[in-house]
Amino acid sequence: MALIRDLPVQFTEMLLVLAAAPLLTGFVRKCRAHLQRRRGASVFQPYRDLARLLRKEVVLADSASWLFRVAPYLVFAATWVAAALVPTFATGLMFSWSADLIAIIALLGSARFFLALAGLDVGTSFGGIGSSREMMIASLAEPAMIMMVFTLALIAGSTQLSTIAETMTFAHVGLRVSLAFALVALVLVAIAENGRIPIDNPATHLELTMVHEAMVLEYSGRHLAMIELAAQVKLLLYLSLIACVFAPWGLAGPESPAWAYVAGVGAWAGKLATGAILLATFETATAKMRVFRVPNFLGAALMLGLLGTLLLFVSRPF
Amino acid sequence: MLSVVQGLMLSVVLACIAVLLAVAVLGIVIGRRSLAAPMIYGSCTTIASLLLVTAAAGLGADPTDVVLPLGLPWLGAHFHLDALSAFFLAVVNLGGAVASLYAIGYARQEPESRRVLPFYAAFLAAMNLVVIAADAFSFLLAWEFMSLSSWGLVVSRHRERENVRAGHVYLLMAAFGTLCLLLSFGLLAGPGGAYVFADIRRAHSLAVAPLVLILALLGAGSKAGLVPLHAWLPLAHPAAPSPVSALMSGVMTKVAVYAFIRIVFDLLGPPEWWWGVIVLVLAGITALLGVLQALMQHDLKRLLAYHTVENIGIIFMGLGLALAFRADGMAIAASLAITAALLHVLNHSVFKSLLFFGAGAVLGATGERDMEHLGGLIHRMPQTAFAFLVGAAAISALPPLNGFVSEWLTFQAIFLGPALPQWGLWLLIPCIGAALALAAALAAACFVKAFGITFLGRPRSGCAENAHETDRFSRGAMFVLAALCLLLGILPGLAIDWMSPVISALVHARMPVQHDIPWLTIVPVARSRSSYNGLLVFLFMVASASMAAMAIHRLASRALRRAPAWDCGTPITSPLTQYTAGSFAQPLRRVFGSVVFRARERVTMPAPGDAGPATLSVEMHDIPWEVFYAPIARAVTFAAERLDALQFMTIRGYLSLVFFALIILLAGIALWP
Amino acid sequence: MNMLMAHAANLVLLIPLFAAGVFAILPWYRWAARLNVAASLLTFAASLLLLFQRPAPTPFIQIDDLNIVFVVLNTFVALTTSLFSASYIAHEVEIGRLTPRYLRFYHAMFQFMMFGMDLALVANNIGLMWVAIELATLTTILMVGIYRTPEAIEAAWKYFILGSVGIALALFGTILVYTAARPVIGAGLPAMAWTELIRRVADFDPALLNLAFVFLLLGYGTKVGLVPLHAWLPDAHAEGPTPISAVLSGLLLNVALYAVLRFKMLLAGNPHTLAAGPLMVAMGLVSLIFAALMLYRRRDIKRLFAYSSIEHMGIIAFAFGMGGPLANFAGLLHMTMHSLTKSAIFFSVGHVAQVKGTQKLADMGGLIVTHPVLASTLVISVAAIAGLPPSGIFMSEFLVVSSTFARAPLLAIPLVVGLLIAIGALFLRLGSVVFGEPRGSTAPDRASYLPFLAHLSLVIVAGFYLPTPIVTWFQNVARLLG
Amino acid sequence: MLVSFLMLYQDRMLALINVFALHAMLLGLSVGWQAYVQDAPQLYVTAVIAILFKAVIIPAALRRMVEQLNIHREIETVGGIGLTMLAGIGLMALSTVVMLRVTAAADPLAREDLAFALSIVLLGLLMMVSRRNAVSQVIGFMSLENGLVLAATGAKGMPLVVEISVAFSVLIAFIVIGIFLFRIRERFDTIEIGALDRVREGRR
Repeated sequence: MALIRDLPVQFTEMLLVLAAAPLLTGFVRKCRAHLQRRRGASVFQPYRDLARLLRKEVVLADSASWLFRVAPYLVFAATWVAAALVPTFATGLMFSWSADLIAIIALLGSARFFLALAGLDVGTSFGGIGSSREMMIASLAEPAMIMMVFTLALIAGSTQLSTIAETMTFAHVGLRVSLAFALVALVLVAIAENGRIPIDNPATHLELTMVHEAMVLEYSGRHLAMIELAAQVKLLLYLSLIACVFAPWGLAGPESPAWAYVAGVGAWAGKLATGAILLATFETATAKMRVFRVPNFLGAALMLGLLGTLLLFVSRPF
Repeated sequence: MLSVVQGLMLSVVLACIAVLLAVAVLGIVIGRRSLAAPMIYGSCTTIASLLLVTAAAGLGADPTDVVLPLGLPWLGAHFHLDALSAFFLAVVNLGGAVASLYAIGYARQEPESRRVLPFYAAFLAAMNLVVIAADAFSFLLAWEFMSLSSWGLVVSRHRERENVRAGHVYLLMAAFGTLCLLLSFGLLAGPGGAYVFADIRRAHSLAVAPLVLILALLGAGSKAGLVPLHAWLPLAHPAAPSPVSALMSGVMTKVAVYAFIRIVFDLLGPPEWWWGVIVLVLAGITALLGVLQALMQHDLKRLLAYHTVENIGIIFMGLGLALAFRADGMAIAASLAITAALLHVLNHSVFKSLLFFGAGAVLGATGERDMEHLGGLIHRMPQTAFAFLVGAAAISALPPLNGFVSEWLTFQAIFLGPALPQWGLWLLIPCIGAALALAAALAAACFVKAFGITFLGRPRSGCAENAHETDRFSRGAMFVLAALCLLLGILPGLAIDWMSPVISALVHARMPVQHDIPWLTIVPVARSRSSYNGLLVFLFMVASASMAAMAIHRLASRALRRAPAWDCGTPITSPLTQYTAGSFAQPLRRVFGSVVFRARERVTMPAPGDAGPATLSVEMHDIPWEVFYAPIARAVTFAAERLDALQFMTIRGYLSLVFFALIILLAGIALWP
Repeated sequence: MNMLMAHAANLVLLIPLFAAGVFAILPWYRWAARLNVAASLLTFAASLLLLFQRPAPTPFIQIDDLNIVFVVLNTFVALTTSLFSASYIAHEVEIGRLTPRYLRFYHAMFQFMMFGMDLALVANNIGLMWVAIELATLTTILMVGIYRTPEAIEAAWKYFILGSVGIALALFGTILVYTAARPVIGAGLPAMAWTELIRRVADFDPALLNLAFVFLLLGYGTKVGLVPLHAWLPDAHAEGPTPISAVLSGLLLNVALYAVLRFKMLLAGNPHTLAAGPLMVAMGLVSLIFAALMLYRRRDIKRLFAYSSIEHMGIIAFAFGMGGPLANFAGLLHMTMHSLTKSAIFFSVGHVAQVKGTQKLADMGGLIVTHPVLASTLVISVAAIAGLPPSGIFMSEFLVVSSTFARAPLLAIPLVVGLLIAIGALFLRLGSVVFGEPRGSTAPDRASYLPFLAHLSLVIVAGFYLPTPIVTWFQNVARLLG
Repeated sequence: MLVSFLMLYQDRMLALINVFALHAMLLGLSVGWQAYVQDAPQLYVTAVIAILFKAVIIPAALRRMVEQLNIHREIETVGGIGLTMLAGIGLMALSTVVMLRVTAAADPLAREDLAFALSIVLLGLLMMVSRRNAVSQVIGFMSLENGLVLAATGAKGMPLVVEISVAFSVLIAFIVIGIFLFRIRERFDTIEIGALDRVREGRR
């Protein structure tokens, strides 16, 4: 019985994520354009890009190996699976217990791993720059993320996202300093991981400061489409992660009636929209920073996470 | 019937070890023959796999004892096969069997074969002996014999000076470790000389327990490679022939872990909470320093050796947590922590052997260990590349492979830390968590570098240009291990259940039974708390990846055109323009190096109009070496210099020495009441 | 047969004496080597007889658990050494370092020295023992100087002066012991007989005994080579013919040690005397660490191992000084193993020096390439002497260290440090000799491997298996030593 | 006793040898006296040996050698004579103290004897240490050995005294031969021991 209900829910969730991701990116761009007094492309532009890329043929560098061709699919799959594990509009989804927050981080990690390898594969200097910087950023972002998880796990007594979300909704966690720290840390990490300003600029090319774009420089056609889509899914993933942890309202529970799910979807869309607007504003407000100031940026995130946990320890009732 | 078999197991093990020793002797005799290598490695493979089966089967069995009239005359040599021994016996022989298989193929490229053969078999035998020895004397005998035989393997290529030096440092550290263990056993046994483990266990309640802990930490740590006792490891492991490097890194360090567990968890009574603190601090430093050092290496095998240091750190994190939990009577948590540690022991031995095999294959195909001269090997040796990739993904803790599982369990154990009463641990454990996370992330970066620079890109030298795929034995060995990486990754529950007797024997508790949970999920403590299902994640990824691929190939274009690399429209064909290992690591060196290695970069630009090249020079310091080892060496040399003067005295001088000795003693007599 | 049994002890003494006489007279030297071997063989057989039946102690001769260990060891090493020297000295004669005359002289002296040592061991009379030791010393001095090179003469001279001073001090100690014993036992021979002394020691004047022990320790300690009395040892080892180095390290040091032990037992017998143990422990530690440090700067391979002998004598003195069944057992074991291993080392070193034509460490290298067998035996024996398993020395060091640490941790620390330093130095030098690119001549060696193979196999077997009779026997002795 | 001080004091080789002869002579006489006191005939032998060998032959030999090597010159001591004397006095004090403490029980005669013997031994050693010249060292050694014989004879009824003294005489003979050996080898124009050290190992 449960299976019959959970399975479709899970799959709709996954498909929904897939479908919504480009829209989100488009929306963010639109917002930025408005903020910069431009009209900007349509919200649906990303879909068109993807479609066009998919239709184009792949131009493969001579020195590219099989890994180069497999990587996009792996990256996409890993990201997508990770997204499927995040309770976007409903907790206790069917697969939610098959992996916890750490596993999600690790999945994104493996996506990044293969992307970085692909960057090195062709043997161009740009690819090298991209992957080496990407790994540098990641090697700081991941621990910050883990520390954030640590904080949550201490509060919720679990690393299971659904459980965390439920605790956040129903239990009276109350406002905590460490939670605030965790939130900030998470936001910083999210910015870094998605290669947004000020860490990286998704809109640039031919610029030595680029990171993510440098890695995928050699990609074209359907491969590029996969990677783009993966990136968009990742952005969505992070936004909904923040949403479900720090604004867990309206999430449908395991046994809630059908309308609850609809409501959940609605709430989710709302959260995403706000998140996108905030992100756009932030990006327009700040400027890209030098690569070697990034460690300080992320070090701050790491410190915040650690501080949050320590505070939690100290402020623990005994 | 079953009990009879179980009773026989230890005898079987001993017989196998005897055969191994015989094989070693055989190696001395027929070492020069061309057939010797296949024969000996083949027999090692068979014996080791036999031992592996025995151990795997004997894990659940009741402990059995055998006493041989050897060793200390009035004690005899005691051997004991309990769950812990069986587990490590399995780990040792898993590595041993696969390494021997690999060595059959590898032997063709081994110039000093007859210097390797005898020591190889002896080395295997010694490691097996260590894990089943049950009295201090035979334990240390086997332990030191293990060091000696591996020393023989390290210096087998004695013509390179640095190999001999590596061997020397190694032997010294080994002797140091042995003496430390010897002292700790001396304390455990007491003046009466009760060297049998059983008696020591009975004695318990030691006032000197902390001292024993420190000594065990020094002794086992110096073999396992805990910072700052790791100095020999990155020297010795690369110097040995590749299958032996795999054995030393993947297996011998585990034997050291065994020694630590045996002494601290088994022989030494109930722990204090701050023991955990010591171990954890060391472990954290080890993990971080190990991985950072690894990042800075360009020598493939040395990089792997430093990663061994890092993983040993992770293992000891688990052990330290287990100590702390056990001290506070949290049996379940302790069982979780130690399971994580043991699982990581198993996993690390698997993927580290795999990686060393890969490095050995590269070395054999190109004659190069320096990554800066490699590249593009994925085209010439695709199978090796694939196996190495699996190993790299596993050691970087990427799901759904096995490395992730054990690190995930370690994280779970860390998350249980807050339940501990001591505030010292509250402050420490989050930092350990951060260290672990950092280490994992850096490891990923490091292996992107290792794999990317070695196998990807375009060849950076002629030897990489015309490399060739390695032989089939080696490939077989690598694929076996790669398959194990995946299996242990997606079915960890089975492994956890398999090793549960060990855990329950050590901490009198065990993790919840895993195999009856649907979908083979693993649940450390409670379902609601956390759970991980490697199998599902794996299926998921495969499914979605293939779905995406299929959909695209069905609906979208399938066209593909080869063209020269674009590289922003300015492609430079020379492979020297590629990113090198050094340049890949440069950002991280900027970030961490300045603190950890006191790294200094100096760029000298030519004057405007000067056509000369700009140079970038980097100087780095190996802090542990400079802080701990160099001073000792200096002190000894200094003392030797000074005392050497005594060599050149006149006879009269010597006479006066005698004279004054006499006077002093007489005065002593005169003043003695 | 019974008669033979009865006179085994005398045989042990008479055979060497007779043989020495024979060599002294015999004009033709070709047979000398074989006769030498034969004589040593006979002596060894006789000493084995002693194992089965012990003659009752006479005023001059006594055999008990303690000295029989030494006697058997002594004769055995003498046998192997004579085997070794047969080939070694022959080679020396070929290359003209020695003339046939000296060869005869050598063999005569060899047996004569054996006689001295055996006498010293079985003597039941402190005076007789002293005379015997002096005899052995003088003969070894002549042997050390046998090459007549300035270095050799100088070494012999140094050995001579220091040795005779030591002897003199020992004599004074002996006299003092007698003076202490006389009031109790009464004048005459019995007052110098071990059997009597041990029995009545409780009533001696303790202060006098202390004084005596000081002199004896310094006197015989000079022979043992304890720092700071060691000065003669390295030169004597380095400059003499290698068989003599082997005998010096393997036997003479033991004999002197035996004397010290005897007197230590004597002191232990008297409750009011100062404890001899701490004194020996201190000297042992000093010797150990000093010698270990000296190892680093050696350039001459035989000097290197001479210092290692000092180091091991230090360990042994330490063990006996600690006392107690475990430590004493370990001391005995260590002494036996050290004699065997060290003489084996000198055997192989002798061959190495002969094939390389030098003793300078700097001029040898890559031995494993040029002479695999010699190199591997050298490696094995050095590993054994460094206390790495499987070798009996590992067992003894295990016992010493662990038992000491359980009783007096602070004493064990310097011991361990010294051992570490020594291992480091030994393997540093070993590496430079055995590994690396071949240096020096690659002439094939016509060595007879029998002697050191015999020793090494004994040592290695002892590493993990000691037959019960030997163990019980050693344990008795350990108990005897208290 | 005093004579040994005289020896310490001496600075000319020949004189030194003469004094040593005197010393040996005294020893012989004392031994003879002891023999008379203990009416132990074998001690007479010792006495005779002492007188003949040490008081006559060896000094003669040494004299010949000294003349051949013509080293009548000053004997260079390490510290000045005065210093050596002071040290000697210190040693005397030490030995008497030790002996008095030690042999509280023994009868006065033996005690005196031992005290003398010990101090002579120490003085001999001191002499060996403080003189640079081989001959004088030999003499120091022999005086030391005289002390031993004194002690040996002092201990009543000690057996083997004869043998021991004979053995010792052999030792002395060896030393003398050794010195001749050095003379034979022209490599060393002097027999100063310091000269030997140039051939030592580490000095390459």
